[in-house]
Amino acid sequence: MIKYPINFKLNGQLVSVEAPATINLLTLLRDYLNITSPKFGCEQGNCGACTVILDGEAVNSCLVLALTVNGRAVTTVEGLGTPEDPHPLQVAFTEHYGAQCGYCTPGMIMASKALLDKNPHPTREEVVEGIVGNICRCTGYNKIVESVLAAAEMAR
Amino acid sequence: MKNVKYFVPATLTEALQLLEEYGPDISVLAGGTDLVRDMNLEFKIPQNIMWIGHLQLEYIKEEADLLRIGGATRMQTAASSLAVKEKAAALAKAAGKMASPPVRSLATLAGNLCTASPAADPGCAMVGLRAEVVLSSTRGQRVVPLDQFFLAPNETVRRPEELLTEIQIKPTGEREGSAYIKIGRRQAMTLAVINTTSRVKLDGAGKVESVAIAIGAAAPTLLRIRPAEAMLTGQALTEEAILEAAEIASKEIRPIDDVHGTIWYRRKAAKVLVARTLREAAKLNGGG
Amino acid sequence: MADYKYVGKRLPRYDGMQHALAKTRYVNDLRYPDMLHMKVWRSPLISAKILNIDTSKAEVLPGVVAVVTHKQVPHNRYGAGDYPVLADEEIRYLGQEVVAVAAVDVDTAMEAVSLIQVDLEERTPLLDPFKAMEPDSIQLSPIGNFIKFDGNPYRQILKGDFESAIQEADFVVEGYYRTAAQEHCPIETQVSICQTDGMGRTHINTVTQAVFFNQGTIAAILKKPRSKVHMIGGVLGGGFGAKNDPHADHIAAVVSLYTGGRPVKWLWTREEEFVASTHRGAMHMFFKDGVMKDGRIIARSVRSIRDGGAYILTNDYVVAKHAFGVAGPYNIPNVKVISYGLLTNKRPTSSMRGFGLFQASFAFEVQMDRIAKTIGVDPWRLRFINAVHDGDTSATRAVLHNCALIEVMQAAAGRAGIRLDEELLHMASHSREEV
Amino acid sequence: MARQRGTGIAAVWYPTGMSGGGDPSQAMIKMQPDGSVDVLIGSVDIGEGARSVMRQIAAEELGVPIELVNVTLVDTDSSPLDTGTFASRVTHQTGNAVIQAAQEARQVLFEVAAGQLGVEPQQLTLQDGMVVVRDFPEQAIPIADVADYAVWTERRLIAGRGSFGWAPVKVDPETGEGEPLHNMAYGATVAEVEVDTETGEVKVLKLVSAYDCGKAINPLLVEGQIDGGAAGGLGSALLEELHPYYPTLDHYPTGFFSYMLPTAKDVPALDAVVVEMNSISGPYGAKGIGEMTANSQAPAIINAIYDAIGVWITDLPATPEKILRALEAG
Repeated sequence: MIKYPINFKLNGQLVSVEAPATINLLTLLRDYLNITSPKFGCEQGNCGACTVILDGEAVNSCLVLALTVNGRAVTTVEGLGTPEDPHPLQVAFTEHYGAQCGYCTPGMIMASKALLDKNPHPTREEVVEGIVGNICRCTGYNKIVESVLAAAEMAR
Repeated sequence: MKNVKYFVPATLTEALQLLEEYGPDISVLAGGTDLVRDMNLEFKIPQNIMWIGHLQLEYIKEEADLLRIGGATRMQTAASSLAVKEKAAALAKAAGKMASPPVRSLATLAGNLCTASPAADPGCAMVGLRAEVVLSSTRGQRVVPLDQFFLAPNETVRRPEELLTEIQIKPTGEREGSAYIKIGRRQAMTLAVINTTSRVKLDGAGKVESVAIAIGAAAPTLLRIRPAEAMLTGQALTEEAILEAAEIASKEIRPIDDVHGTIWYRRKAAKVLVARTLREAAKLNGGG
Repeated sequence: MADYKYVGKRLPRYDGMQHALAKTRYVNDLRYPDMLHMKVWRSPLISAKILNIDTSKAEVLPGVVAVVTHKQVPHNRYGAGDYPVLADEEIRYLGQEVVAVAAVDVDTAMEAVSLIQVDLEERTPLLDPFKAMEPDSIQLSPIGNFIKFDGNPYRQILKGDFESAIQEADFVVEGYYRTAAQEHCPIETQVSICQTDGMGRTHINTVTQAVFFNQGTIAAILKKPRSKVHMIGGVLGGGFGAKNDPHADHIAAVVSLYTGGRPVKWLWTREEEFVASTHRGAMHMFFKDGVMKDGRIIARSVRSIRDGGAYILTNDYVVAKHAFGVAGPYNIPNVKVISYGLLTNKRPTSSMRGFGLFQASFAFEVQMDRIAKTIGVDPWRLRFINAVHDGDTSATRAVLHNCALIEVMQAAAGRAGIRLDEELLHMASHSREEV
Repeated sequence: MARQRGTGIAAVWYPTGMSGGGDPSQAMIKMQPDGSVDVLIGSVDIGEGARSVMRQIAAEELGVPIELVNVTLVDTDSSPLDTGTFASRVTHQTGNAVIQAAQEARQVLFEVAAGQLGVEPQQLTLQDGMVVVRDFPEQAIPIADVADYAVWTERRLIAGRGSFGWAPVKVDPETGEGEPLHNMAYGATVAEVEVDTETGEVKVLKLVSAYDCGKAINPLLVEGQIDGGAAGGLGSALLEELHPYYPTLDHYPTGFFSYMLPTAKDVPALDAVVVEMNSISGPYGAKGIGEMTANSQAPAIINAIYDAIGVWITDLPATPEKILRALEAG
């Protein structure tokens, strides 16, 4: 199996790994680098559970060919906050009940982070537009939107 | 699992040479939202993949009477570009309605055109805007009007050795406007059940100087509705004329029944969208 | 102790921060050394007789560790005793599992599946539940197409005398209602990791919503006592009823008997969820109500037919719960309900959030508005004057306690800014005897 | 271009637990030497918050700070049996089992403390993490000290067992007479929609839902169930169909690109009202509502569509095509 080198920044750290041209970024993260926060939901680009940030943009990692991240920067939830120092989004999702089963949460948080990085004080409609690519079957989205708005407020 | 070779050409010239050498056995990867999804679902595993994301093919250049958009321009770039909003409003709207924000930050205009989905949002807008595409190869370039570009779903006139490097659109100028409307099955992240683009230019007397109407999800390829365009040209854009054009369009299309919609519904909805896009375009939102 | 310390408090979830930090480990996040991966051969036909299963090529493909058919299943029946773990004699639905393959990686498992040859003799499928009711219909099971309820081919509820009451009504309002077949769509698909150790104990990381129910089912399939089936669960990415019946656990458990102690993981694709997992069956409901001029509903009959899919599973439970509640939260003296569950060549139906009463609620609440529009009574008033009170009896003549239909309507109207008239605002659900 | 608005309502009910009863939940509680508590339940958490609810109940019953209470995941080697997380049964059945287990563990705790304080167990009560002699607040011992003493000195296991469920119910085969459904809970929804009468598209502008849960153990989690149900109900009303050409399997969907779930844009800003009436059988008066909160929106939306354009769409989902065909049929 032909493999190619990938050198990229993962959550701020330089990572070197070899992978074939047949796998997507979700597989690279989960099966090669044991980063399990992005989740398999459909691998069809339609649910957002695999959302990570690539060069500042929220992307479906299942639609990105792994090799193409060479020389670029990927951020996942693992790079966001820690139990001792959680990111405002993580505090807000906890306090405003933005997660029930938690399976879509990593993707939701990365989409929200990408949104807040570009638009620190979004309106409710802008938050909805920012997470519209992330499907949640449990919450009905209401408390997720409120969590993101609360996180934006915290950062003020 | 088959071995798949991966190429990162240093320059556009090198990329075109690879295309010359491998032809149909090499897949071009820019946004990748179709190619990688097909690989995930085991539909189509290419033998060779060529990455062109780094070849500076994402640009929007405004010239005197031509909007030149790089093939690798991503949906979100086109959707948020002031130049496109002003000079090709339908494309900005359509690019913003395609799939979801994360997909729009990956998917490219050229990739969307080469996938040749009959329901493609940006594709429908570009056909309605009478866009032309530049196909580059080692032997040079040729320019193909978009309504002659599509042959069938997933099939275009692009030869294996050619790369779609640029999309050219005549900006909407004086007394001219364009509009795109889509009916999906939900409010976002949905394929078009039916979508329509109109581009209208009026003369000094308010008569239709030129008009283009494109409809998606209504035939094997994106469709220009010539008979309706011919009927409108030279006429005043009255409500009666608009409804007549819509009626013609509804009969002209050849939709199918599928999971997204039925023939019955697509004919009904096409009539409504043609009328609505004509009215909106007639508001001459292009520098009119 | 009116004010409690913790009860009634808006505390964050116990695992809220864990979710937000993505530290919650789901079954698909678990890794074991030497873990094998599973794929299954699924029927491309809707209904067929199985003539022959040839797995010879798959068995010799390098990297394949186990190829399992119904022959290797200790006890190949579960559910109501009719559902094969792996299809043996026949195919009853598109996508039904026939052969399971465990290999060193997913690609090898898929390649092995492509080498399997199953000879099928196609049969005409039975897809329409109404046709399934006809005497000369294709019969899907040895005991016919009708789901049984204590021996009856229907669940019947009788209260008072519908036939005479309907004659006395000022209005008779009829309605047909159909709810669609739906897929649960939890964002986490079915997944299971099974390992049978040297002492024959089978360990299962499961996403089931009903761990002990499945432990019992799998113990019977493996012909082992429950204590030899060790299931670890508790965290799942959404259920909605999709994860009550076994999907991946029971087949992966059988395969783990033949992998020499190596753990085997089976992750369903999203397409498999749509093609072959349990779903909410479509339901057809025919209402006929007798209503007086003042809006009192004195008679309600309901005939319902559930499109039950290929096997029994929980069809009897869903249809029964539907029948018990379909008359609605209204004090109707004369009720006649007859509900059927029919087998069809569709993938099995089972529980989905609402369990027969989603369907019932849709029907009886649109029927209420249809009555209101027909007899010219305000839709709110119609519901308030028929609402159940404490001490009333349900259609099964059970005494009702802690009723609250009136109070929830008052609350919903209030929050929606709808001004109900005074009479309705002063109503309460407590017993009619209490002044 | 005609956009018509309409409002519709629906009111529903739903039982707690499996119909016909016979669906037990069991729980065990054990106290560690430092006074922290492990609650072992057989119910999994499918996102509705079972572990959070049981933690609040156990901490309340045992009078220990909630930070010291752990609720285990489910492991058949250690967890007692549970029928399953469905039918709105976990708060009610498992909640009652946890209360029993906590009361039994508390009794052992009091027996040990009684020895230390030289009083009868019945004289003891719990107050802010302390075992206290009723009416003599100065006579008290921290729970942690009693737990430590029990383990190392008295060699007593401070633990408790609980099991709850209605007995299996027999109903008459012909008439259904009996009590198969228990502890009914109630809900109502007001829906507002806008219908495009030319394209048949429906947009839900407003969904207000009020649900009676007897007593909300955690109102935030109850609101989450009402919100989540609202999105589910909206999907059933307008979007979700496994057999577009029912009853055949033609064009059946195979992914999220062809089976439409509600996105964040499809679901309007939601209003969830938690109504607390009571339940004679529930823990602290609680009823279960998790399974029912997706039942009231579909009828309310269909009734709102009738209010807007005067046609009954009684075959779900109410797709734009069904709406146009109904408008044409007049």
